[in-house]
Amino acid sequence: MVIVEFLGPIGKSPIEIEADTLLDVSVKLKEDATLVHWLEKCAVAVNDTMVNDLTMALKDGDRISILPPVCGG
Amino acid sequence: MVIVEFLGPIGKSPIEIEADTLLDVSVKLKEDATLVHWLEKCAVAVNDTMVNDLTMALKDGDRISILPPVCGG
Amino acid sequence: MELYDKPLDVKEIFSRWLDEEAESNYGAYIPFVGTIRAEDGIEALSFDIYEPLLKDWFDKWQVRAKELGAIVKMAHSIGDVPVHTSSYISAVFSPKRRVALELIDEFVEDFKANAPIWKYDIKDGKRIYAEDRSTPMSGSGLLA
Amino acid sequence: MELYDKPLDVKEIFSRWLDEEAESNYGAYIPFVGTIRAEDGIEALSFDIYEPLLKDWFDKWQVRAKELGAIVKMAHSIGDVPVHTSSYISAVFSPKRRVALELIDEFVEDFKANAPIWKYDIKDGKRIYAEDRSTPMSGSGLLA
Repeated sequence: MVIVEFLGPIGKSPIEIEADTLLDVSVKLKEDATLVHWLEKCAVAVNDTMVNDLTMALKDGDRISILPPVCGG
Repeated sequence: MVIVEFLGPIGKSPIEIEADTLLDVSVKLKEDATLVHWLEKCAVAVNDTMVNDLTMALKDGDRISILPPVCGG
Repeated sequence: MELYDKPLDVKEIFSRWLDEEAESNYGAYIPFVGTIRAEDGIEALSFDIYEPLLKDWFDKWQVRAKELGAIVKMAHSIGDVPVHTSSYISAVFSPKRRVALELIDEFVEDFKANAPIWKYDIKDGKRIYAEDRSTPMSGSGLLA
Repeated sequence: MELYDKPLDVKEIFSRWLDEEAESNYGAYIPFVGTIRAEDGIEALSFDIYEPLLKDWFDKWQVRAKELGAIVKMAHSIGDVPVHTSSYISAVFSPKRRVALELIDEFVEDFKANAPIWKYDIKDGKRIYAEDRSTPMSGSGLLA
């Protein structure tokens, strides 16, 4: 199981899902119609490191952060 | 008569000279060997306005400032 | 990196940073102070911050600044910040003027684009995500 | 424009300028603080200023800033300024971040190149013109 958390304005509680790679996470999250428009513009971190590779292998307990568009300052 | 003042590091007291144009001023100042190397790198103001025209006519009492290279800050 | 759950005490931060670097022989100190403008009828802005990634982002900037012989600092507010108060200060100290001027520009722009901070308008007591002013972080769309 | 015959009280100036613009609905406040570095064995720097032309230079910058919706301020010391104290502060206030970042850069660079200020090193009690670090003003050489 991995944990997926939705940051900032997404306003959704963390979920636990089965996933061996980020591709599995993508497939799962796209089942939720309220998330689809967010995914297009969200970046992703795994255990607080930004990631760019969908084939990245995940291990049990990994924490995946979904990061919507930012505006600090 | 016009007044010529030498600013900053030139370290020369103001002088009064006869001059109808800035060209006259140039000719007079070049007679002073200690000024020649300054003139190459100095800008000029007449009555506190920066000037760029050597043919500029001067009138009695005009104040000409000789401005060496600057470094504020 | 300093985070506050209220508007920034700009004078205190500016002065303390000045004192912190009093012995570091810098030639230029350039702070950038971001203040909430009164516009579109907002009462305040409000901010969420994801602190672990912000710290990571800032640590990388400290390394980059050090390579240039410079020092960067930043402070930001979490939660509500009323109009005409300040939510953000960043600063560069550097021996060299050009390095300082270029670095503060890059640092502030990268902050706007990549610091994990989310902004909301507070309007009629409601908290509304400032979506139109927000920028997708680099690598966005990976899961789409 | 503020001239002082001693090192600048940086905290006082920063804070007062902040208060002066408290109601002007700016979004970005960027001061540039110039501090004397200890180098080449100097004890202090020293400055001559030709005030009428500096005022003229600064007045033109106020007009230019206003056209961009911004405000510029500056303070400088006259005479001796010991190492690790500050001789120069300029600042921009602007509604817009990009305008502020670009304007502070231009304002500081034009100041270095064209403000009628002459700098001297104070070394072993002697006042030595910093010729190698100085820039001929635009229009130089007219009388050569």
